[in-house]
Amino acid sequence: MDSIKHFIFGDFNLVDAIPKEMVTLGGAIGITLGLLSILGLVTYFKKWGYLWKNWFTTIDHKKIGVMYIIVAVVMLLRGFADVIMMRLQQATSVGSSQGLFTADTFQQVFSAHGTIMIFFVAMGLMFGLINIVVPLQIGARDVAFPAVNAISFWLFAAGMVLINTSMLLGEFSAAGWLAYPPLSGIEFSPGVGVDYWIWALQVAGIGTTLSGVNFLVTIMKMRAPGMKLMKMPIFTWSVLITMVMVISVFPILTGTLGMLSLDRLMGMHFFTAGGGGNMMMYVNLIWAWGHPEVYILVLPAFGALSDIVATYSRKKLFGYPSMVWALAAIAFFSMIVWLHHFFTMGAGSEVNAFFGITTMIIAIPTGVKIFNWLFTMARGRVRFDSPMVWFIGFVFLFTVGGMTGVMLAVPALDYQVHNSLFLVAHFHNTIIAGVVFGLFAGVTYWFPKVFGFTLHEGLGKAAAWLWFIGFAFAFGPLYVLGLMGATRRLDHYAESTGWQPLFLVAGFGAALIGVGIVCQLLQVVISIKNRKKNLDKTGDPWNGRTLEWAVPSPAPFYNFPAIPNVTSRDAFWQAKQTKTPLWRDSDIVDIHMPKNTSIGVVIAGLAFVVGFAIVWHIVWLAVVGLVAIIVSVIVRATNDDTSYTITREELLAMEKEHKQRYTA
Amino acid sequence: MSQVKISTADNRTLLGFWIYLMTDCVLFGSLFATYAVLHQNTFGGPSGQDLFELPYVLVETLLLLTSSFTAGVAILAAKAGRKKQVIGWLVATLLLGLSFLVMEIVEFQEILSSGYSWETSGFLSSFFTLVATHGAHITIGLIWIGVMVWRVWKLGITQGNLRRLMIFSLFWHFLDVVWIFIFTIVYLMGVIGI
Amino acid sequence: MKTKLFLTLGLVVIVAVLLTVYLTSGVNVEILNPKGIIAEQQRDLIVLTVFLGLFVVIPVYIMTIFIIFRYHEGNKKAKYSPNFSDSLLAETIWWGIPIIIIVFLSIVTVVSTFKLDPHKPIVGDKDPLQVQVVSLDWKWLFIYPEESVASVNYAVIPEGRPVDFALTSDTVMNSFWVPQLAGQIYNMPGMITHLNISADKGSYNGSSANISGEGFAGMKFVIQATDQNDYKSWIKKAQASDNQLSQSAYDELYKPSKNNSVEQYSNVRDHLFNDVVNKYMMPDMSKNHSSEGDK
Amino acid sequence: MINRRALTQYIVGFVGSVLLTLVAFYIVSSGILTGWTAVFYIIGLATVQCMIQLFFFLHISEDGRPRWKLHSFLFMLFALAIVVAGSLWVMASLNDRMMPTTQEMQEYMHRQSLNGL
Repeated sequence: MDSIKHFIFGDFNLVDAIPKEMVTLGGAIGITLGLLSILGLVTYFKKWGYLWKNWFTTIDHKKIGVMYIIVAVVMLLRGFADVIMMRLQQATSVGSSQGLFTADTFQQVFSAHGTIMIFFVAMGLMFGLINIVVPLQIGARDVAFPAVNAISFWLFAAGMVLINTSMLLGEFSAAGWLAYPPLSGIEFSPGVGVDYWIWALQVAGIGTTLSGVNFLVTIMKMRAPGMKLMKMPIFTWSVLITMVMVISVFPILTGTLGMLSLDRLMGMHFFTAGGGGNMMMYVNLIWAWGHPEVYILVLPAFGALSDIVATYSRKKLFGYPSMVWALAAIAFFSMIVWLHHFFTMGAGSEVNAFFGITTMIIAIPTGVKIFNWLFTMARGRVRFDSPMVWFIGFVFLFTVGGMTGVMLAVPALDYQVHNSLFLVAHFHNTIIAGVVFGLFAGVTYWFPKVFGFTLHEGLGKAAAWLWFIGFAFAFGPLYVLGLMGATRRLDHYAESTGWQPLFLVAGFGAALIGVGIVCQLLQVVISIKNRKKNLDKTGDPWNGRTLEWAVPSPAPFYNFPAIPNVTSRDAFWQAKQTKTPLWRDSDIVDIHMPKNTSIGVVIAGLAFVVGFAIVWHIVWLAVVGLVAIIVSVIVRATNDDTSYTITREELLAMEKEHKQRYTA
Repeated sequence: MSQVKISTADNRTLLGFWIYLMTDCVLFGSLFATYAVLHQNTFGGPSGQDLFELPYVLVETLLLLTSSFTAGVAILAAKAGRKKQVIGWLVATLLLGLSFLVMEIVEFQEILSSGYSWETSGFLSSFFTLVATHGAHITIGLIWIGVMVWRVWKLGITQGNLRRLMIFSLFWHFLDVVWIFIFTIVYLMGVIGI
Repeated sequence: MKTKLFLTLGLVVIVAVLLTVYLTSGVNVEILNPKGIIAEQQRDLIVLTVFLGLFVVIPVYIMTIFIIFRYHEGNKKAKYSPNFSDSLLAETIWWGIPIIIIVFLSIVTVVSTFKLDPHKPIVGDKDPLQVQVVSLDWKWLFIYPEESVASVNYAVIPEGRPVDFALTSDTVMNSFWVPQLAGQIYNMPGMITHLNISADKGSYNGSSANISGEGFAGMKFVIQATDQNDYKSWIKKAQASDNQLSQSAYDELYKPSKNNSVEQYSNVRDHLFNDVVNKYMMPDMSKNHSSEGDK
Repeated sequence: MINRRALTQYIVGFVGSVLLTLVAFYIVSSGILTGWTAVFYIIGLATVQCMIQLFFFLHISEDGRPRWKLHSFLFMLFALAIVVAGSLWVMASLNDRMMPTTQEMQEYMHRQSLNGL
């Protein structure tokens, strides 16, 4: 009897799976109640039809972008809950007291924090912005493969659901956000935690690779006529280079996670201590993907800031070619530096020296970009709306992150501070001050283009200042603690170390950031409440320079009635200065738009089932899920009727209606 | 049958699939890099020289090469609009690919029956994974041929079918290129013993 | 906008400086007060790189503040030239100067990487003392092969004499780090890494810098550098200790345990360190730790 | 009718590939070359065959302006070369500094056999 039960349910049995630890159980109950109440509300207001038709099966790149950002914000709250737990633990778990959590729970919390913040918040915000903005900036109606774009988003969402299921059923990985073997091997992490981590990242990672292909082809093939590469907006340039990096390195993540999973499930010896495995190869491969990944996150943020600074300074971007070359140089060098993550593993001095030098070289193009932004502001009329306030915070804090990065690039110095809180403070400096501030500025800047009204300025600036000061108080002490010999990931430390006061200050800093996040949530709520007063009537609220501001806000689903012809850089600004329209009504012709498709939700649902089945070793369910995925791909691929036409008259009618909406 | 022309949308799909193939290249690259690092860790188990019989693998390689040729001719027949010839060459490709896959499974069976498996050593883990990943791609390709034979038989050579056939031929030729390096690095260098 | 910026920056800087001075006056910032030749040179590198870094950070801060005050939209006096978008001079400066800084830092990097290579023995009047370190589930085992003694979470070394730590692990990856003596190096099962240091007199905290499971936070140890005869007497005391580090005693020690107190062992089973390393190389004749039949 | 010129391209590509495969096979199975020289030749033959297949089967040259297919292939090759060559260089340096010497392994084996395990 027992073998049949094991065949059907694998290792899954409900009683064991429910978390025993009080805090995780509390979190699990909280999530379940939250989820049930949302489902209840939607059923109560009978919105399932609306959601299915307009959101679950949409292929509109703008709606998909909005869904990415919603998932990212929800995951930001989850990740920030982990921050509060870590700060409380490290502020109280001193000497005799064990703090609030056991070591195992604490290790699950920081593993989840790292994984969620990088894969679901930063990647989510980034792809959200990319989805919304890129087609509009290059004058296209949609991405190259709309159905694949839907699949990519829903795979990303399936990965997010899988990682959060680990809180309800089973446990999460306790081996850090990059789970080095042999700790993440089956011998030292026998639970399902690491499997949840692997398969959440595999599902989301495959979605990201598909997005890389999709946006690369979009930018290559679907630019408006006349928009040569060197006439593209700089944000689209950063996305083009980022997508080239995505397709060059994400398959390494897929391969490495696959091998680690084979080690755990099939008893293979890729990275095991004995059996002919070589754990150093895992560290090498995961960072060959890892370092380009953090540059994949930061380049779109740089691109967004370039567009923002140019618009708010009412000036051309300073040194456009130099900025493009700086982007390319950063992307090139980011692929030959990965060893600085394991200088201390013991490679030869010539190897360490080479990778140390290539790491320093990246600081040069990054510095160039900062000077170019400052000179863009020089001799301009700079208006300090909240995106610019985020930019000022970025300049002050990111430069410190750059300096500590150059310090960490020197191998002999890195031997001292590797895996210490100094390193933790450095990478938070570059990720929060760089990626998060840049993407927050981008979301505020392009918000009206998607929703039709601007965000509340006051609360936006308050949130920015709270993030800056909170950041200084949260990570200043961490730099000092790192120099005092405090390593990362400590769930307990001795009284004699004298670290507690600094951890208390760090806790205070985290609280400030918390208030900043509350301001951001308030900002959205209040902006929605009095959206009537902040309507963006002209479609060009910030006196923009690039094509996305040429269409009304919120942008119609077909974006441009006729594809604009572009003659120069900052196409929309030129059109405004020379008063030449980007397109004439006579150019409007019948257009083909892709139909909504449920392929994204179907494949992602099945991917979640396969992931869950593999985690709990339910073999038959994994096989059935995989076959179902293949069948649904075949059904979709052999379906020829995937687009519909909109006639010229319908377009003209819609355009007229847009104009009347604001002039009347 | 009239000559079917490739539209701009089709060109975009072909380029998109080509770039997907590039990502697959990098995936195989990471498996090759791991094989290169682990192939000497036999951990007391058999090495390449003990396991591989070159003539057997040569037949496999020639089968796959021929199936790549027949897939190419199938595309030419499709461009010329010859429905029966397309189905004929596709079935030939299917049979050649299937026999390649069967030979590979037989080779795995032999290794398993002599008491070794992917759990024996790092070398065998990376060998099985690298060759089996290629085998999995071949299986997907065979399913794809099956679907295409049915679609062409049912609808003839429509624009959609031609595009899908051309994508399939890209995929099949790409798998043959990957097999060249598996044949060289895994089998030939395994027998040389470097 | 301007006043807020100035106020915040001032507030943050003042508090940060106050905080650091207050907290670090009474407290030992280990990396910045090194007690070993290696750690001293690493501290000098920190000072040099911060100094070089400020060459870029300070100009950026000054320029940013100046530009905010000068070119905000309220200041109509400032020059407004919307097409001022390139200047060869500016480009050459901010490509050129960082390149020079980085070239200089690269030279420093190459020199320091080869000089401070943990693998390279330190040349001293006496030849290096061999100490073997095995990281276990959540404690450190120090083995003195010549004197055939061992101790847990505590090691005495003669001050001023070079010491060559041979490091391995019998469990997951760890990282052997004594901030006041030298940088860290990974311990990995099946592999031997080396760390060469020489220490002034004193007692130094060490820890594992790589997450190794539940007891990671408790993996603390102390390196005590004493003069020659204190070292000799500690060794004698260890040699006289009645618990011996036989294979079965080692198997007992292998079992996971947290926050281990200091222990001493006498006559260590010979080749113990090499067997711990090589056991991962061959199919498990004795991998299962409960193998009796040992002397 | 089937386009003659394209068919000859496929035949040339096919025959070329078969020949290169047979030559590589012969070099190894006959043992006329061994060790690194053999490896050098078969890698060369594999690369040539790869280029032939790229040109004749995958039509990498028939590419619109700008040649996206070729550029993306070359950039992927570049990224792949960095990862594979970089990994091999790094792992070689790590291994020869850390792996216990074969002599130590022999001693260990000897001690194991002595204990009759």
